[in-house]
Amino acid sequence: MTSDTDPVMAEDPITGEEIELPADVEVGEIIDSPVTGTELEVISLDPVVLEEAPELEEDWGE
Amino acid sequence: MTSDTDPVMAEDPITGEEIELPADVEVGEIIDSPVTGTELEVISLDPVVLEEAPELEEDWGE
Amino acid sequence: MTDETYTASIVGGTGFTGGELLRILSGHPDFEVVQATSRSADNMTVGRSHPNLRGLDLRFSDPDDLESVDVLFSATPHGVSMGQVDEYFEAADTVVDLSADFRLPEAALYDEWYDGHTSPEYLERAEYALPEINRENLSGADLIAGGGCNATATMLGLKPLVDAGALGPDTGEVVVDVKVGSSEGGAGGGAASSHPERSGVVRPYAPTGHRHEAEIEAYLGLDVSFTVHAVEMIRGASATCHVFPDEPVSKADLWQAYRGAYADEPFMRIVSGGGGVYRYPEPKAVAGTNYGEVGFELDPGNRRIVVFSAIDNMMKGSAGQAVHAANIALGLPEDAGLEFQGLHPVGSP
Amino acid sequence: MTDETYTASIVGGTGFTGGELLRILSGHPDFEVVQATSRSADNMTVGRSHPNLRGLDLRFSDPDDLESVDVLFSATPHGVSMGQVDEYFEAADTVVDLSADFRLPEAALYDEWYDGHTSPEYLERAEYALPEINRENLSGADLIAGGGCNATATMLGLKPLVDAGALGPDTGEVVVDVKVGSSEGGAGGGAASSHPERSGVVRPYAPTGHRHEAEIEAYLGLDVSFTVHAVEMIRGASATCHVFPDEPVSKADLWQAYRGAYADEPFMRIVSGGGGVYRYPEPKAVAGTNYGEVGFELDPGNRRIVVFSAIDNMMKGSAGQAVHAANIALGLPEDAGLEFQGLHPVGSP
Amino acid sequence: MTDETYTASIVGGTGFTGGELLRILSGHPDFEVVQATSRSADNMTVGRSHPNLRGLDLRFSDPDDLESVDVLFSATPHGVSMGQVDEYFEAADTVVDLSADFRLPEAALYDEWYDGHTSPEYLERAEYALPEINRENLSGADLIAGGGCNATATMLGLKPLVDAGALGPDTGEVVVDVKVGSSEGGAGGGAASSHPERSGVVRPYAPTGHRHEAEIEAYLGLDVSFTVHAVEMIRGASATCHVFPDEPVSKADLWQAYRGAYADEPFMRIVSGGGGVYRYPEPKAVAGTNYGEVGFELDPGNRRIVVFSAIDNMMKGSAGQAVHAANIALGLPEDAGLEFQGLHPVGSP
Amino acid sequence: MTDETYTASIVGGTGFTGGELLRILSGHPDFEVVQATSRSADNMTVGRSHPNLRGLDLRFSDPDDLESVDVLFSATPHGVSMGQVDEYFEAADTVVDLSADFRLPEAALYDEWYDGHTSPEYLERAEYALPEINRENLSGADLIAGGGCNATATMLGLKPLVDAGALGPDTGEVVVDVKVGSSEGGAGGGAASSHPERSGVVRPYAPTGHRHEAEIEAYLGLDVSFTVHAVEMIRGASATCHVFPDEPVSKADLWQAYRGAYADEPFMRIVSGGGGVYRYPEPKAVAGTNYGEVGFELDPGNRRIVVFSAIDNMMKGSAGQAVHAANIALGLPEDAGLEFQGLHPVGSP
Ligand SMILES: NC(=O)c1ccc[n+]([C@@H]2O[C@H](COP(=O)([O-])OP(=O)(O)OC[C@H]3O[C@@H](n4cnc5c(N)ncnc54)[C@H](OP(=O)(O)O)[C@@H]3O)[C@@H](O)[C@H]2O)c1
Ligand SMILES: NC(=O)c1ccc[n+]([C@@H]2O[C@H](COP(=O)([O-])OP(=O)(O)OC[C@H]3O[C@@H](n4cnc5c(N)ncnc54)[C@H](OP(=O)(O)O)[C@@H]3O)[C@@H](O)[C@H]2O)c1
Ligand SMILES: NC(=O)c1ccc[n+]([C@@H]2O[C@H](COP(=O)([O-])OP(=O)(O)OC[C@H]3O[C@@H](n4cnc5c(N)ncnc54)[C@H](OP(=O)(O)O)[C@@H]3O)[C@@H](O)[C@H]2O)c1
Ligand SMILES: NC(=O)c1ccc[n+]([C@@H]2O[C@H](COP(=O)([O-])OP(=O)(O)OC[C@H]3O[C@@H](n4cnc5c(N)ncnc54)[C@H](OP(=O)(O)O)[C@@H]3O)[C@@H](O)[C@H]2O)c1
Ligand SMILES: [Zn+2]
Ligand SMILES: [Zn+2]
Repeated sequence: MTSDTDPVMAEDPITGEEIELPADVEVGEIIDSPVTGTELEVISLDPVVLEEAPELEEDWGE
Repeated sequence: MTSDTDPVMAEDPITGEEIELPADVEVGEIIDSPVTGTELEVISLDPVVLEEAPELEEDWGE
Repeated sequence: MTDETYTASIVGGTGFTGGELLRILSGHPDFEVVQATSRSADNMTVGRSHPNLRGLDLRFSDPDDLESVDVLFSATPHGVSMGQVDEYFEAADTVVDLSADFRLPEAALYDEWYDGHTSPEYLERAEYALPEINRENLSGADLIAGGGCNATATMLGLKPLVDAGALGPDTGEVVVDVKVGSSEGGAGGGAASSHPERSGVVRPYAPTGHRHEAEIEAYLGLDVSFTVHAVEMIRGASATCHVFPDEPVSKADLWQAYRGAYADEPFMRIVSGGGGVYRYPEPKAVAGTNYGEVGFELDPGNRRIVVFSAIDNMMKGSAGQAVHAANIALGLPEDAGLEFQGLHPVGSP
Repeated sequence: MTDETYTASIVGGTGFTGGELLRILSGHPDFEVVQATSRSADNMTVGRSHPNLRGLDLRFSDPDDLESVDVLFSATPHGVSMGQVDEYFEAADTVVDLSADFRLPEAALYDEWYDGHTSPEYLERAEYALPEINRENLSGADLIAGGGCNATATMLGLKPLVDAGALGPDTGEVVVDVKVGSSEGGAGGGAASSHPERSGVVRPYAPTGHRHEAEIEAYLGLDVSFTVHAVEMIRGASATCHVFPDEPVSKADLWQAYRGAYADEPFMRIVSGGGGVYRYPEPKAVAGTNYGEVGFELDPGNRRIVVFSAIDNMMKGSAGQAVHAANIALGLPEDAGLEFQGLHPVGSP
Repeated sequence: MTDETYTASIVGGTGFTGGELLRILSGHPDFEVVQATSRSADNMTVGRSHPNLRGLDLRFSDPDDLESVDVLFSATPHGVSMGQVDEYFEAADTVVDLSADFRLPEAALYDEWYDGHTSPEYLERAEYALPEINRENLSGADLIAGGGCNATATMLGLKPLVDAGALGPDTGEVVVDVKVGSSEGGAGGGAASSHPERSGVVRPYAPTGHRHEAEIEAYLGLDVSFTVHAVEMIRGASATCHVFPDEPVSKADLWQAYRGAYADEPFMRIVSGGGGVYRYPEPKAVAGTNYGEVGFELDPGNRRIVVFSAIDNMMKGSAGQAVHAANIALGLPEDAGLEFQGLHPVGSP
Repeated sequence: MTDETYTASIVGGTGFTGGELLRILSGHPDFEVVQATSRSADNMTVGRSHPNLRGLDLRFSDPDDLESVDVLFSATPHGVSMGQVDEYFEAADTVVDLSADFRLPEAALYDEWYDGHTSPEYLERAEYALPEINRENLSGADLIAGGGCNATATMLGLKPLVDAGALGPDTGEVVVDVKVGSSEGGAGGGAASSHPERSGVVRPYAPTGHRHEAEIEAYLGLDVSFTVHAVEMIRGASATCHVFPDEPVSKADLWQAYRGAYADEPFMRIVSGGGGVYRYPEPKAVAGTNYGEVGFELDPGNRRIVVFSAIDNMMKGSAGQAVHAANIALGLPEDAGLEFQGLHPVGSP
C-alpha cells in the first residue's frame, strides 16, 4: 500500500463483501481478492467494478 | 528435576566444567552431559564421579 | 488475560506429540514446564530425544513421580490415560489428554470401536478439545480430550456444510479420502515404518473401519465412508471429502457457509481457487503451525461438492489443538504459544 | 512369434514417455530403434537427456525428417499427432500415439472435453491401447491410441466390477480419488513443478472436471466423480475408487470378479489384504514396470467397496501400455520388452 | 533495548529469502513491514506467493516506488543491489543486502570472482553480517552485507580452529565438502530444478571454483578446497570440513576451542557425539531456525579433524543472519524475531 | 557361453540384498533359483517380503535345510558366513558371500577392524568380487567375497589414478566423503532408520574409522581419510574423493587415465562435464542397475582432483557385483542377468 494515497474499496464479485484494493489499480489489471484469493479483473474504476478473471487453462500435467 | 531435592554437581570428564545432575542419579546409571551430550556413566556418588560410557557399537548399516 | 504463570507437566515426553507439547509450552508466555516424563529415557536431557529442544534445560523424569502442577498434558498411547486418570487429577487441577481415551461421549462407543473403557465415569466430564466444534464448552473445563488428527481434518472440512444445512444424516454417501504423514504412527516405529519401506508410498493403511469414524459420527452426526492412505510426508493430514447434496449448491453458497463458519476463527483459513501455486489446502502450507486450511470445488452440474482440508497432524491435529483448548479453558488468549506461521518453501516436512 | 525385427521411430524422444519408449524398445528383442526426434536437442545424443541411456548409440533428429519405419510411436503433447497423422502414415505402417488425440471414439467428445479435433476421420480407425479393456480389437490394428494414465488406473480397478454386474451406469455415485506423481506433467515443468514447490505435496490439482473422465465414460460406460491429487513421487498413479453397489457383495464375490477378470492377464496382480508390509496395491511395487496392481476392501456392512489400483504412469499408464498393445497388434509375445520386475526396496521412484 | 518500532521494506518480496524476511519481520516485536516489492506480482497479496503468510494484510508494490523507511532489506539476485544502492539510501537509513554485492572487502575480488563491481565506493562501508565473525563491527553499521550460505556454514565450522591456532594459512589442505538443499537456487527454477530431475539427487553442482571460496579466504584467511553437492532437501546447508592439523589435537582441545568460541553465542550449538539419533550437526535439527550446529570427530591417530556444521540456508545462511545483524546494528535484543526453535520430527524440510 | 543351467540358492532371502539376488537370478538366463532361506518367514512366499517378486513361485525355507546346488549366495549379516562356510561348501560347489566375512586377505585385519575371524583358513581361497579390481583372479574361483558398497564406490573412483601413477601411498591426504542411502542398513531397521527420523537427513553416520577403509587399503594400497553421510535416498552410494597429486595433472591426463581403465569395462561409464542436467556421476542415473559412473574435475591451478563416483549400493555395491563375479567365475557372459538400464526420470529411488 502506498502511504500517500488511500486504498480504494470495491465489492467482491463472489462473496459480495467489501474489499480493499491498492490506490493505483488500473482498468484491465488482474488482482487477487483478499477474501477469496480469486483473481479478479478490474473492469472499471470510479466505481471500481471487478469480475472473476478468466482462468488460465493451466493443465498441471496429465 | 524433582522439586523436593536439589540437583547434585559433578565434573564433566571431557571438558572439566561443572555440570548439574538430577538428585536421584544412581551408581551405574547412564546420563548425558548437558555440555557435550556425551553419555556418562556414574562411577560413584559422594563425590559424584563420571566416566565416558563405553560406546554402543551401533553400526548404522554398511 | 492473566498475570499468572501456569505450571505444566507432560506425560509421554519422548513421543512425537509430547515433543510438540514441550516445544509449544516452553515458548508459551503463560506456561512453565516443570516436568516431562519418560520411562525409557529417564534422567536424560530432552534435547537428546528432540534435537530442536537442545536449548531447554530439562531432563525426563519417571512417570511414577508426578509433581504437583496446574495442568497435566498426557501424550501416551491409547489406554494409558484411562488407567492413570485418578493419579493425574491427584497431581493436577486440569488434565489434557491427547489420546483417544476420553474423546467419545459414551462407554458403549468404546466397546464398539476400541476395547472398552476402564474409567467410564470420566467420560461425561471430558470436553472434546477442538474449539471449532466445541468452543462453548471448553471454558473452565478440567478434563480435555484432544481429537483424532484424521477426524479433526475431516470435521473441519464438513462442519460448515452441516451448519448450513447442506449436509445431514440423510444426505447420502459422504466419501472421505484421507492422506497422512508418517508421524501419525508415533515414535515407536515398526517394519512398515522403516525408511526404505515407508518412503514414497501411496499406501492404503486404513482401507475401511478407521476408529476416527466414531468421533465424526459423535460430533457431526454423520456416518462417513472413510479411507486413509499413508503418503510421503512426515507432518500432515489432508482430507478430501466428496459430498452429494440433495439440492445443487452454488459457489456463492459455499463461500457463505465457510466464511460464516470460519471468518472469526483465529486458526482457520479458506483457500479455494485463486492464483499462484497454492490454490487449495495443502499440508505444506500449515506444517508446524496450528492453522487449518479448508477449500472446496464443485463438479460441473453442481451435483458434487469436493471439500479439501489440511492440517499438521501433530499441531492442529493434536498438540496444538490441545494447547488451544487449554488456553480457552484457562481464559488465556487463544493463540498464546501458537503464533508460528509456518515456512515457505518447505519440502516434505 | 516371428523372426522379423521391426524398425521403429519415436517422435518426442526427449520427453518422459519418449524416454521410456527408447528404453523399452532398445531392449526389446523384436524392435530396432532407428530414429528418435527432438526439435530442442536435434543432433544431441539421447544419453544427454536420459542418463540411463548413455550406452545407446543414437542421436536425436528433426521431427520433420521422418524415416521410413515399420512402427512410429508418437509421444508428443496433446494436439500434435492429430496434425501430423498423415505424415506419420506416410512414414510408417503402424502408428502408436501416446497422447489424447485418438483416445476418444467420437469427434463430439473432443468438442466437449478438449478443443475439438482436426482429423476426426481417423477416430474410428484408432484402437484404444489398453489390452485389459480392448485386447480383442488390437490384433492387426494400425492406429493405436494409448490411454490416459489416470483413466487407466481407474478402469483397471473398476472393470471387474462392471463385468460382474456389481457396477453399472445406474449404480449411484462412484467416487474416484487419484494420487499421482510429478512425471505426469512431462519434462516441461513450470512454477508449480519446481522442486521446492512440488516436493512433499498433497495438492488437489484437478479437483473436478479432469479430462480422463471422458475415457472412463467412453470405455466403461460410467460417469464417475473424479478428483486428482499430486503427491510426493515421480512415477506412479494410484486410484482409490469408492463404490456403493445396489446389493451388498461379499469378499468371495469380489475375489471371484477380480480373479475372473485378471487371472490370465500377464500384467495384472491382485493384492488384497495378506501379510507383510505391502498388503494393498502401491505404486512403489510396480515402479518401472508394466504391471498393474488392484485390490479391494469392504466396509463393515458391505455397503461400500473400496477398490485400490496402482500403476507406473509412464509404463502401464503410457509407454508400457503402448508397447504392450503394439506387441499384440504385431503378433509378438505380449510381454516382449516388458520383462522388468521392478525394485525392492525403492523410495520415491 | 528500545521502545521504537522500526519501519522496514523488502525488495524482492516474492523470492525465497524475501519471503523469509517477511515472515521474520512481521513477527518481530520491533519492526513494522510497510512494503514488499515485486515486479512480477505487483499489487497481489503476499499470501499468493507465500502461503504461510496468507494472514498478512500486505500487497506487493513496484520496486520503483520505494517508500521512506528506517531499514531496507534487499533480497534480489546478484548485481541488482550494486546498481540500486543509491536509491536504497535515499529511501532508508540502513540497508541490509542479502546478495553477494557487498560481501567482499575489495573491488579486485569482484573482478576475480564475479563480473566486477559498479559501486565499489560502498565496499568499505559495508559490514559482513555474520555476527560470529564480525559482531564487533555491526553496532551502528548502516550497510550490512549478508554472507553466502555455504560460506556461512563453512566458516562457522572452521573459525574455532582458526582462533585456537589449530588451523591457519599454512596448515595444509582443508577439504570442504558441502551438501545443500534446492532452495539455494531461489524461486526462479530451471530444467535442473524441476521436481522429477532434482528429487533424490546427490549431484555435484559446484565441483570446484565456487564463489563462496572468496568469502572464506577474505574472512578466515584460509584457502579451502571446496566442493558442493545438491542433495534431497529444500532447506539446509551442511559443511563437512576435513582438516589436517600440524600437531595432533585431542578431543578435549577441540571441546575447549568450540566451547570457547560458541558458549556465549545465542544461536550456536555444539553437537558432537552423545547418544540418541541426532549425534552430530544436521540440517533437519535447525530447519526454519536461525541456529547453527557444529560438531567434530577425530581420526584414530588424531591426524585428521572432521568438522560438521549445519544451518538453514535461508535463515542462518541469509534472512535470519540478516535480521540478526540488523538487531545488533540497531541495538535490539539479538534474538528478537528469531525465537523459533524448529520442529521434531521433520522430514525433508 | 554355455548351455548348462546352474542351480542356485540364496541364504538370507528376506533381506535387501537377498531380494536383489532373487530378482537378478530369477531373470538370469543361466541360473535357476531353487531355494531362498529365511528363519523369520519360513514357508512364506517370497512376494510377501519383496512385492516386486509376487510373480515368483517360491517359498522361503529354513537355512538349516540347505539343498544341493551349484552356487550358493549368502546375504547374511557380518559373522554368519564365517561360521557356516563349511556347511555352504557341503551344499554347493561355489559360494558367493556378500558380507564382509571373506573380503580382507588376512586374519590380522579382522582382528584390527572387526572382531576377529573364526575360519581364517578360507581367507586365501576367497577372491574379491569386484571385477574392475580383480577380474583376472575370478575365473574358476569357488569362494567369492562381495565388496563393501562404500569401498566399491571409492575404489572405482580412485583406481584409474593409482594405475596411472597419479596417486600412491606417498601422495598425501586423500579425503573420501561418501553419501549413502538407507538401504545400506539392511531390512532390519532401528530407531535411527524410522521414516520420520531418517527422512531428509544429511547425517554424519560414520564420521571416522569406517571399516571399509580396510578394503581400500588392502586392494588399492591407499590410506584414505574416510567419512560417510546418510542422505535422503534408499538406493545409492556416491563417493567424492579429493586428491592432491604431487604433480599437477591436466584434464587430458585424467581422461586418458579413466578411458584407459574403463573404456572396455561393460559396466563403467565416465560422466564428466558435458551438457544437460546430468553432468557428473549420480546415484539416480544408475539406480537399479549394475552400472558405475565415475567423473572428475580439476581445481583452478590443478592442485586438486575431485573424483565423483556413483553406484547402486545393492547392485554394483553388492548383489549385482556378486552376480557379475559369478558370471566370470563360471565363464558366462559378464552381463548376463544384469541388463537392466535404469529409469529416467526417477526420484529418490
Ligand atoms: N502422532 C499424531 O499425529 C497424533 C495425533 C493425534 C493424537 N495422537 C495421540 O497422542 C498420543 C501420543 O501419540 P504420539 O504419536 O506422540 O506417540 P509416541 O510418539 O509413540 O509417544 C508415546 C509416549 O508415551 C510414553 N509412554 C508409552 N507408554 C506409556 C505408559 N504406559 N506410561 C507412561 N508413558 C508411556 C512414551 O515414552 P516412554 O516409553 O519413554 O515412557 C512416549 O513418550 C496417542 O494416544 C495418539 O493416538 C497422536
Ligand atoms: N507423462 C505421463 O505420465 C503420460 C501418461 C500418459 C500419457 N501421456 C501423454 O504422452 C504424451 C507425452 O507426454 P510426456 O509426459 O512424455 O511429455 P513431455 O515430457 O513434455 O515430452 C514431449 C515431447 O514431445 C516433443 N514435442 C513437443 N511438441 C512437439 C511438436 N510440436 N512436434 C514434435 N515434437 C514435439 C518434445 O521435444 P522437443 O521439444 O525437443 O521436440 C518432447 O520430446 C502427452 O500427450 C501426454 O499426455 C503422458
Ligand atoms: N536462497 C538462499 O538460500 C540464499 C542464501 C544466501 C544468500 N542468498 C542471496 O539472496 C538473494 C535472493 O535470493 P533468493 O533465493 O531469495 O532469490 P529468488 O527467490 O530468486 O528471489 C529474487 C527476488 O528478487 C526479485 N528481483 C529479481 N530481479 C530484480 C530486479 N532487477 N529488481 C528488483 N527485484 C528483482 C524477484 O521478484 P520479481 O521478479 O517479482 O521482482 C524476487 O522477489 C540472492 O542474491 C542470493 O544470492 C540466497
Ligand atoms: N545393503 C547393502 O547395501 C549392502 C551392500 C554391501 C554389502 N552388504 C552386505 O550384505 C549382507 C546382507 O545385507 P542386507 O542389507 O541384505 O541385510 P538384511 O536386509 O538385514 O538381510 C539379512 C538377511 O539375513 C538373514 N539372516 C540374518 N541372520 C541370519 C543367520 N544367523 N542365519 C541365516 N540367515 C540370517 C535375514 O533373514 P531371517 O532373519 O528371516 O533369516 C535376512 O534375510 C550384509 O553382510 C551386508 O554387510 C549389504
Ligand atoms: Zn490420529
Ligand atoms: Zn495421463
